[in-house]
Amino acid sequence: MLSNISKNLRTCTGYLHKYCSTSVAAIENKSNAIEPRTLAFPPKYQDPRQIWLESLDTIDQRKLALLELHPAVFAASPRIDVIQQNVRWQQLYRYVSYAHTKNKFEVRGGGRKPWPQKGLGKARHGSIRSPLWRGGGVIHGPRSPTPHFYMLPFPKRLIGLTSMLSVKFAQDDLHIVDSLELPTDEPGYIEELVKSRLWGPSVLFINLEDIMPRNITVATEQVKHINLMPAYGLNVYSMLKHNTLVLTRAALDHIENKLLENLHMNDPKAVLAKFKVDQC
Amino acid sequence: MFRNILCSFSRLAIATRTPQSNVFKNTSDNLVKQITVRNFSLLNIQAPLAAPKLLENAPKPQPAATSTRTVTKFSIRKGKRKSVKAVLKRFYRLQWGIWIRTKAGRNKKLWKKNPPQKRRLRQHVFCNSTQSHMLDKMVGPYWRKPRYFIDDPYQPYHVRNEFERSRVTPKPYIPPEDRI
Amino acid sequence: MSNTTEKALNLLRYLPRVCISNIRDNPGAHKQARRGRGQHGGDYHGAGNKGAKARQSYTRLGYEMGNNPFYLRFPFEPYYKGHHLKRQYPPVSLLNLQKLIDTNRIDTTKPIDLVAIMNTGLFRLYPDQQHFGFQLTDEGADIFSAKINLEIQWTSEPVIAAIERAGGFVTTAYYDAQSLHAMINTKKFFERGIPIPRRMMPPPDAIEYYSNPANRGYLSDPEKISKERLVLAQKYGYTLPKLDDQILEMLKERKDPRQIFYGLHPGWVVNLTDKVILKPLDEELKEYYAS
Amino acid sequence: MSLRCYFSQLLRSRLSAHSNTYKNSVRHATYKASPFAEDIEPTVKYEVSKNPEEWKYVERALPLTIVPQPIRKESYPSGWKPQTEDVKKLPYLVQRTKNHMIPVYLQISQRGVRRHTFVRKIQGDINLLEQELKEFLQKESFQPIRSQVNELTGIIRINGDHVNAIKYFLEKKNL
Repeated sequence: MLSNISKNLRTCTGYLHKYCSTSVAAIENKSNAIEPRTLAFPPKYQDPRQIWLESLDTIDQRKLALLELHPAVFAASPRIDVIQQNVRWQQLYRYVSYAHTKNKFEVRGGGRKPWPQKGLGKARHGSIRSPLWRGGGVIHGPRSPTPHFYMLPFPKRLIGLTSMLSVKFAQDDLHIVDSLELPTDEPGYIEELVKSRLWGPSVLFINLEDIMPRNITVATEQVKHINLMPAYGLNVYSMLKHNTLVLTRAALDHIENKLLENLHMNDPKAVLAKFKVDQC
Repeated sequence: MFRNILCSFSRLAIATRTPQSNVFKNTSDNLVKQITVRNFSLLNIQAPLAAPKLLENAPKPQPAATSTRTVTKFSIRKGKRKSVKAVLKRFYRLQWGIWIRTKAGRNKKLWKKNPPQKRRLRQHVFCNSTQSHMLDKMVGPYWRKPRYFIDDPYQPYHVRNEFERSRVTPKPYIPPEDRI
Repeated sequence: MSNTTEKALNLLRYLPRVCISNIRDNPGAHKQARRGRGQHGGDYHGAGNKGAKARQSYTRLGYEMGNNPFYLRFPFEPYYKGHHLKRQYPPVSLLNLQKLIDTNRIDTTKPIDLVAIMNTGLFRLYPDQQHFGFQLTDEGADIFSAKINLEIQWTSEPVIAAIERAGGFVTTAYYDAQSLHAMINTKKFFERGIPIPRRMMPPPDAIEYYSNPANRGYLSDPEKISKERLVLAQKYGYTLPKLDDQILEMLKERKDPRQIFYGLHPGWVVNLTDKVILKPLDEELKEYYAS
Repeated sequence: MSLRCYFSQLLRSRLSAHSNTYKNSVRHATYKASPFAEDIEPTVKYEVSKNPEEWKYVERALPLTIVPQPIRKESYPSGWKPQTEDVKKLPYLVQRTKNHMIPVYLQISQRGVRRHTFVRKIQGDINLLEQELKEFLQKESFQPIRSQVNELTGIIRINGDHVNAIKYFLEKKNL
């Protein structure tokens, strides 16, 4: 409990520190080279959010430009209940319980009537392995293997992703970098960078392709709490697990476009249909 | 060979249970089917029968499998619920949920029934909601699906939006200025 | 101005970081599936005291304690006779069609057929349950006012009048189950990489309907159809509007009785990845697909 | 049916799931992305045509991936009206569904006895909308209007069948 409170204090102070630092940092004059983002499905009611485009070239923060984010993805209503359902689904759908108990017929022995029905003044029993007995069979016990597979409905997975991204953005845990290129490949550099920019101890870098630049891969090899992930691997559980989420510009475009297209999908029959386990 | 033993065995098991009254009626048409199936099934082609002696091997009366008219909650092979065909032979479901049926005795003793009574007997009438709900449970979802036949006589009766209780689509709203 | 989403997002700025340990689902979302085993869940295990409830011995559905049951009391009536043989046509109303055109879901600059209607993603068709296409119903006939070249599988006279009064054309065309499977999900069909099937002739009881010019059948004679258009115009008391020429070209487009898609002949194989069409050169194949 | 199998074997090697409009994120580690074992020679002669004219017909047959935006017209005979453009300064907004329809639905439950109207996708001041709705509906119905606001999901649930009344109310306020 105490550790939890101290961690929160540190993050709160982190917010305050960041506020005063943003006003002071000079914006790189290179921002005109980066063309502004145009939003597909222009938002009508909510105004678009803005975020700094940063770079990993130097340790301390360098802001290249100001990017616009679509409110339907990054300012959606933060449905904590749907986020929890996604987490529970991600944990359960791959879980297979191998717990196993024997029922009365599987327990060794117990075929013979232990004593005659009447006459001994004892209770009547037909088998020494009935559930009443010690060492007897179990009724309705767990039978192995029990899969806990189920598919969360597609709209819930969609809302899970959008609310998770909105929560990360609202809590200043979302950062956009132009690319994952690092000048060196020692782990020290990336750790120093994360510390100086007050990103949470655990960082999740999201890149569009699943082949990452060499330097960052080598740098984050040993560091367990800094991980790399391709855009198609984005999921609610990993985003929750890591404190900070860092997207490259290409990954941001891809993720936002894909989420918006699924929000305006023309023919959702295939997606809303019941998940066919045998896929034929 | 195996199939033959099986149906003879099932015939034997059933013979003991069914009451005598409808035994003969079932066997005649079922027996014919049994024989033809056995002759043409690939599995057991027998030598052509010797000239049939009429008396000894006259067809022994054995009842065929009786068709059950009750609800089977879990079938043997797939463990699924079965539709009661008896219901489908007597009733018809309208899409808004009610079932219609004919009147009992509409072809019986017509000579002593007066014309208004005969007219009432010819009508098809609604069942009440408890009966319809029971019939819905006795029949699978395949029979509750809407059907879109061409020139279907029941087509206008499948939608009944005049009554609040049987309305499925939202009520029309007449704005205050359009009201008379 | 209280905006719930903005309020929630502002609140999140001052709350500790959301992580797996500090979130939960709505109260009451998950009911305990546990059975009363013991420690106050035992005794009668929730089954009450004796009787059918405890012994799970309720009478079966429909049984009336020996009385002649309701569902067996009445004589047979062939209500469902031949229900699995008759062709079915799920309805599309003229009001639906007009709404699709207004909301730009259907492009009226191109001929509209079953593929265009299915591509809107708002209709379902199951050919394996004897659905042979859509029928056009006359709800919204008086407000219909779009110049379209429509191909539908079944329709009635007032509907034809409504479309032609608005300055459009309608034809009724028959599709067999295999071609319907291809048309319902065209992307999935093209990805299978098999040749486009040849559309079959209508069955005997449908040939008469589809070769009758009054129903604008696709097998009937075009001159007779234009004569029928005049007859219908007089009957319903409207004048056929003059057709302006740039859409006249589109309005004239028709499919060959063996064709499923506009512009694509049976036998062709469409390759979506290379954006290429493979056409058979074999004499025997060509003759088969052309006949 | 040699016809069918020779074509499908030939094509299965080159077909991928679907062509995206934006840069596709290539997956190097899956079965689909892995190259085909070996190429099978087709036995039947065929010609490959790249004619853009014919491809236009294929494009016409393929479905759209996104719901198209409605075009501004001077009249909409079907009675459907598009949403007004400047909604920024309104106290609340009932956002249109992706099919551009007003999200007001009738839910019938308890075997047809309970009929509730749902107004979904509400943004902005939901309580203000609820008051105005109750005021408007109360004029017509002799019973008191009972309603329930779910602020988190932006849904108002009203007892009774008022779907078309609410749609008229929203269109009148040109939402």
